[in-house]
Amino acid sequence: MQSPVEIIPHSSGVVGVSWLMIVLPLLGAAILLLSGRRTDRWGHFLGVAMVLASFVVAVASFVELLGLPEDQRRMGVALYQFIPGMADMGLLIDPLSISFALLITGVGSLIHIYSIGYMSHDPDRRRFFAYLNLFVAAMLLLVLADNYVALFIGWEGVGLASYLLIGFWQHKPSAAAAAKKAFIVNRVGDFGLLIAIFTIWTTFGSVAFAKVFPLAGEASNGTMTAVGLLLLLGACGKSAQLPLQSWLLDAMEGPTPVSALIHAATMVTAGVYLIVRSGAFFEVAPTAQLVVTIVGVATLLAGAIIGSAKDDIKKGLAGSTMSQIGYMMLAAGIGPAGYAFAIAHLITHGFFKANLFLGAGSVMHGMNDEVDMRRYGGLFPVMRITAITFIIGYLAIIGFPLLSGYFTKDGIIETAMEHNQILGWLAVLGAGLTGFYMSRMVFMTFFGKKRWADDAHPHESPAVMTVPLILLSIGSIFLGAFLILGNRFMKFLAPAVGLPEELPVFHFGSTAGLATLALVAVGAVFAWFRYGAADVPEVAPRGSFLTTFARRDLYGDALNETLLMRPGQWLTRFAVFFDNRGVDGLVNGLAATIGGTSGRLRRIQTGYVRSYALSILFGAAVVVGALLYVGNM
Amino acid sequence: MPWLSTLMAVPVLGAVGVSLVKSDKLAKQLALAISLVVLVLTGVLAAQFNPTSGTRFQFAEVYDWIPRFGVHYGVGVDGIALVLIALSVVLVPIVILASWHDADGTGANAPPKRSVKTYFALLLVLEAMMIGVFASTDVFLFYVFFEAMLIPMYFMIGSYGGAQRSYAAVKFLLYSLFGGLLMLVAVIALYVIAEKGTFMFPELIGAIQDPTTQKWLFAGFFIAFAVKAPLWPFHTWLPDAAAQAPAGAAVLLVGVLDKVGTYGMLRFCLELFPDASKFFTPLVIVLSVVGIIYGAIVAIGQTDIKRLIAYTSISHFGFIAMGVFAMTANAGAGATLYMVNHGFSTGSLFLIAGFLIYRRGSSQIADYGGVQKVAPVLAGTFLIAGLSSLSLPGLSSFVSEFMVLIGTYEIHPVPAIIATTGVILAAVYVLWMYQRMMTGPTAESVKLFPDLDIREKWVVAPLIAVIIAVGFFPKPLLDVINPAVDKTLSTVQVDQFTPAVADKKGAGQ
Amino acid sequence: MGETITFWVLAVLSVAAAFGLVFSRKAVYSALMLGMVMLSLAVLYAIQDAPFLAAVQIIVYTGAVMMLFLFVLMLVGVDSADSLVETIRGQRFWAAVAGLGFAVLLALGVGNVTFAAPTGMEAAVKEAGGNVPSLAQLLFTRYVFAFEVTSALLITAALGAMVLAHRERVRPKATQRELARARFIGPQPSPLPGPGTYALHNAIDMPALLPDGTVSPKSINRVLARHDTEDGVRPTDPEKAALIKQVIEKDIVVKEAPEQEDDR
Amino acid sequence: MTTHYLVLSALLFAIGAVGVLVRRNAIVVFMCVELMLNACNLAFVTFARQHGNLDGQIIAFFVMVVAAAEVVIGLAIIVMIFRTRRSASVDDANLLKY
Repeated sequence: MQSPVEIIPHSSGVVGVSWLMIVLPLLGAAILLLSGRRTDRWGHFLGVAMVLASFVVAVASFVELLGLPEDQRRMGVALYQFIPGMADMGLLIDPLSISFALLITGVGSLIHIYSIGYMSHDPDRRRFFAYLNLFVAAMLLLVLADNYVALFIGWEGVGLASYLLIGFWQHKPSAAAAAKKAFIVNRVGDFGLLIAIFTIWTTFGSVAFAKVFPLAGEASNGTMTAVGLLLLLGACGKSAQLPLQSWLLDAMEGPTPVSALIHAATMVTAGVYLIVRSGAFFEVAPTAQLVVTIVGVATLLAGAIIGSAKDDIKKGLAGSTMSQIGYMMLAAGIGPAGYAFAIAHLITHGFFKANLFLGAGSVMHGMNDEVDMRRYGGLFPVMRITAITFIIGYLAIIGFPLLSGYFTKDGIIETAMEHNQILGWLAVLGAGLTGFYMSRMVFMTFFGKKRWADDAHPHESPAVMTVPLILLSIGSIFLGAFLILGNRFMKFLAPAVGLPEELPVFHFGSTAGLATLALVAVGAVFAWFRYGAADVPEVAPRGSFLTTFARRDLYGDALNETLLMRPGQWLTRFAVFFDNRGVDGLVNGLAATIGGTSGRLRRIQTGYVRSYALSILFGAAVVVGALLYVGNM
Repeated sequence: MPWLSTLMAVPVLGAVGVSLVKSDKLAKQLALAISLVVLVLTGVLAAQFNPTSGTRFQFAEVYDWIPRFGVHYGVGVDGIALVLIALSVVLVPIVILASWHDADGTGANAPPKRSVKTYFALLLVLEAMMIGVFASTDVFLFYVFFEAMLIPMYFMIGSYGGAQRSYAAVKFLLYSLFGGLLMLVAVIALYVIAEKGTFMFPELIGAIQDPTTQKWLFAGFFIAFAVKAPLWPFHTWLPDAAAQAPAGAAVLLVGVLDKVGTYGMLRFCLELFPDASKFFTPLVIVLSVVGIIYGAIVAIGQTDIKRLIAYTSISHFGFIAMGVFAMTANAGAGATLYMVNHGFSTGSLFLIAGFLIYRRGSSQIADYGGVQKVAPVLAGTFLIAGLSSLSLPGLSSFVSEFMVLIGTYEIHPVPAIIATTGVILAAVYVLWMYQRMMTGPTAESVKLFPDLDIREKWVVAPLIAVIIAVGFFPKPLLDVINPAVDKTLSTVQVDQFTPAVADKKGAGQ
Repeated sequence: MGETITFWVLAVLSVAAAFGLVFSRKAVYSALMLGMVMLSLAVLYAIQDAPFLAAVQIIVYTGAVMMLFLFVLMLVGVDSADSLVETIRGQRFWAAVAGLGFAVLLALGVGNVTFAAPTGMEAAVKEAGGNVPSLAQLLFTRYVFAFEVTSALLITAALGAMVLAHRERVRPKATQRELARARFIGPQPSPLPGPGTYALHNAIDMPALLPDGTVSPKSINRVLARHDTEDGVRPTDPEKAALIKQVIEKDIVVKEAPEQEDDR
Repeated sequence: MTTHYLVLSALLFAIGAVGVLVRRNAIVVFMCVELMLNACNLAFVTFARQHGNLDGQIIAFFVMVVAAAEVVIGLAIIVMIFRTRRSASVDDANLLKY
């Protein structure tokens, strides 16, 4: 492998002010939150403007980066001392971070614009935009940070934004519960990340990427494996990978643009970013890498299975997101050969999944916020733009030849196949499942019989919503080919993550590729027979064991409940009881004992002067005896 | 100019003035004005403070008090004391403003009317004592302030508190006195055994060399501080006292008074008895870790807001004590910073909980629900305070908790890892409380809640501002704290850790 | 030899009297026993070259203090005897143990010491010429301050006794008018019967009672009795009623006789 | 001879002490106290002769004076108590307890 280039301090040009990318949306959020109802009328425009401005800065930085020779394409921007002697606030502008920045601000802008329409009837639209802006700022800090502490601030910042946005409709108890669950499950991951940072600090005496990565090879294998696994735990939390996947499906309680931006395109991919960014550690810890790939494959299958059984369109898409991130994890675990594919798939996935989610949102917008696909059907004629863009996204995700997903997913599968046959074939199987569940979704939604609710009057969404859809679908078509063909993206990323020793060559019609296509086709055809050609019942049939298994999210929640929540509740109850009766009881018992003893001792005071006199006489006798004794000694 | 004496004299004279004026309203305004004057004076003092100068205790004043026993009126501040004094003087005006109607007896659910002037005079007296206890450089003077602080707090809980106030006040007093008396014995023994003929702290450093003596004296000091802090298992007075105290008093109790315990551990236990401190480190760290986890778990199970906040504090005090006894530069600085940050974050939680209770008349979590819909600003500030309590990065507590954990991890990785699970539990107790109180359908009883009024916004705004500012830019505070902590640790003579893989160009940044 | 005999006689006497003091049921006996002890001690003082103290012992103790005791005893009730039942459990036993132990310990302590022959007071009193002048000299020189303080103490004690014994009047003294008023409002306006009679009432219409409680027939007023009989008023007491009836009949008999005589 | 006097003194003192402990009539108790004082006086006088020093007699004299004052006050108190409680038993005055 070709090692990444060193980070060069940089303080001029657009990159010198790249912190504006973060500060602008943060400012937007602050203004919107502090100004109160005064800015209700134009607040959403401010939110959009801030993200667009941030996008402009990102593009400008990107252009400046491209203008530099390849060995100078890692620029460090020092900002200020954060914790003196430990961590400084600084940004790292390199191909990896700028790719993310472009994705976040670009897709983010589109989703902001879309939200103007989607949230137009919500009285709290201003607050919504404030949270979205906050999210963009935190996400940018996450990807642009030049050290783990700053990264962690962004990491938790996006968690907060995710919490606020999932629970945006707080009056719904389910939304509030889902938000809390997301945050807490994420915290479990954060625990891993924190310990990883501690270990990095104690191992290298620094948390800055520039300092620690070059030293990775010198640390012991055990340490690096531990760091790798801990980082993976963090990544699992954020990216909803097994075993911390359970929050993502509940997170669909949030407004649909949130699901598109946070729970599909950007935040959930932060785990992949973390693994790729920390590639230097993983490369010296093959065990950790292996675990990453296993987690990736397990999740990609689990997500696909869950996605196949959900009737809620958003939950179906959430399962799909899990599955796709599983692909990215798989690629990220393979090493430098997979990094480029992981990130490329991440970017194309950002486009087509945002496209799909926004499309789903558009459908819901027209269907009185109905999310049950069994109540859709035959929507194609009434919302053509939504339907066509959705179908483009669908074709992209299942890997229809020449669309985005085809290139990136195929790249991952082939790399995996070279790396490990079992993983490769499992990934192929996952692709087949993708073909099935996505087709099922499209057929149930846009084709077949109308199964609408009586009061549903589906209609096409306004332009402010459809234009972002169109733009995203254009990305969904062409981005994959642009990134993958000629290893363009791999070479671009090289300064950040290095290059594999042997550059892959993309060839159409490889064994794995053909097998994938065949399986996808089988899945799609099967879906057509079940949900396109046949009538879909309006109430879900009981289904087989497997269906129930998938509908219950593979019993993930039940497992959490039995293994963690119940014992936790018992422990809490016991601890409260122990505190009241045990610790406090001990203290109060001691007090009561003293009180009781003195109460009994008090009885010696009979009030009879003769008793007192008796004790005085005894005392006198003792004194005389003592005097005699001492005198005789 | 005797800065520190002035700082103490102004609130004491102010308290006299407050108790003499005729109208309650004037008394409140006067109290607020006095506390603001103290704040400004402290600001001037802090501006003159030079953290890197060679003299350790600056603005020092030493006068004989009881020459026969070498007791001095000795005051002076280093970085640690300075930030804690700053915490106190910032919190007092906020608390005064927040307690504006606490003793009035007005409002639908307010407690009955009690003497307003006394309440505010007590607050000012307490402020003077808090400054005194942190500024003392004489061990005996420290002890005097340490115990005298109980008196105003006892009356504030016992006269102005909730239904169970006398039980809570007596429990608080007895617990603290118990610890204090052990400390008195240790202080006297220290004086006698050291044979220095003085109680001045700088001269007593290194005076006790015998390891057994050190251990006994350490135990005397430590138990007093562990009760005060409070560390598990000496904690049970805190939930009662904090739940029964009026919100303002609870802020000062948990925010400042309890810090005297952890401050004492850092200042006195470590420096006076370095060998004993090292000997007892495993025990203290175990107690701290138990406290962190235990406090968090019990907090999850609470049904009363104020008790819940009190238990979170027990968890946080575990972090602070762990940081103090990890005896690394990062952990020590983190623990000191934590003392300050905890004052602000828990202070704001208590105050906002106080606003809620003032509106509803109940501190039961189950009596609330859906407050966010009717009072979004109230809910929002409550969430920010809560997030600070769960040490969300970007808010002040994170910096300190992170430093404590990373500093502890340098030397004691296993306790640090166990303690880190506290961050998960913290998320559970804060967010579950928020979920139960603020979200969901609006409960009938909270339908008519007004949002924060101007006064309440002025109470909350500075706290939130400090929390966010320190969260993103802790350097000014750390620059003051670090030299003082380094000095302390150099007295203790602990080996600082070195990274396993050192950078060839020199480890660290 | 004379001293020894005196000592033994008085010692036995005083110890016996002391036991008597403790064990006699009646307080008056105790007081007399105490007097006995004091007198014995006075003699012992005298034979120990302390004539002044012997005199003071007799005058102050036996004369004044003992009289005071007796006065108080009379106030409280001379013949009141203590109950012999001990109310505090174990008190007597433990008191005996402690007292005996104490005495034995002291005696042991004293017995262990071997005293030389007493120095005697001759040398000490020679200068001033006698016991009393010597004591006076000491009292008014070395002990003058203590002496003055005791005088203050005595005055304080006198005042204290007055204050303590004084009974505060809780309402103003009743005037003659109020007393008369109270008497006529009360159940018996008339004076009570004089001493020596057993009557409950002092009225002419009521017969006197003899010491055995029976009615004295001589005391019955015949006129009134007859009026009462005619009006049908009869005493409720059947015996009294019979007596009255008898007296009246006798009266009639007496009356009838002259008539008969007159008739005759 | 001195020893005899002292032992007599100790004996009288002990008898007086036992009397204080076993008698309930306040006046008799008082008498027992007087007995104890007298026993002490005897010891003082004996020691005065033993040492040929008048100070012992002086002390005995003061004891007598103080005893007189004490008796006056003590009896006044007994009379007062008797007036209010109609009893001179020391066991009846036991309100000052627990």
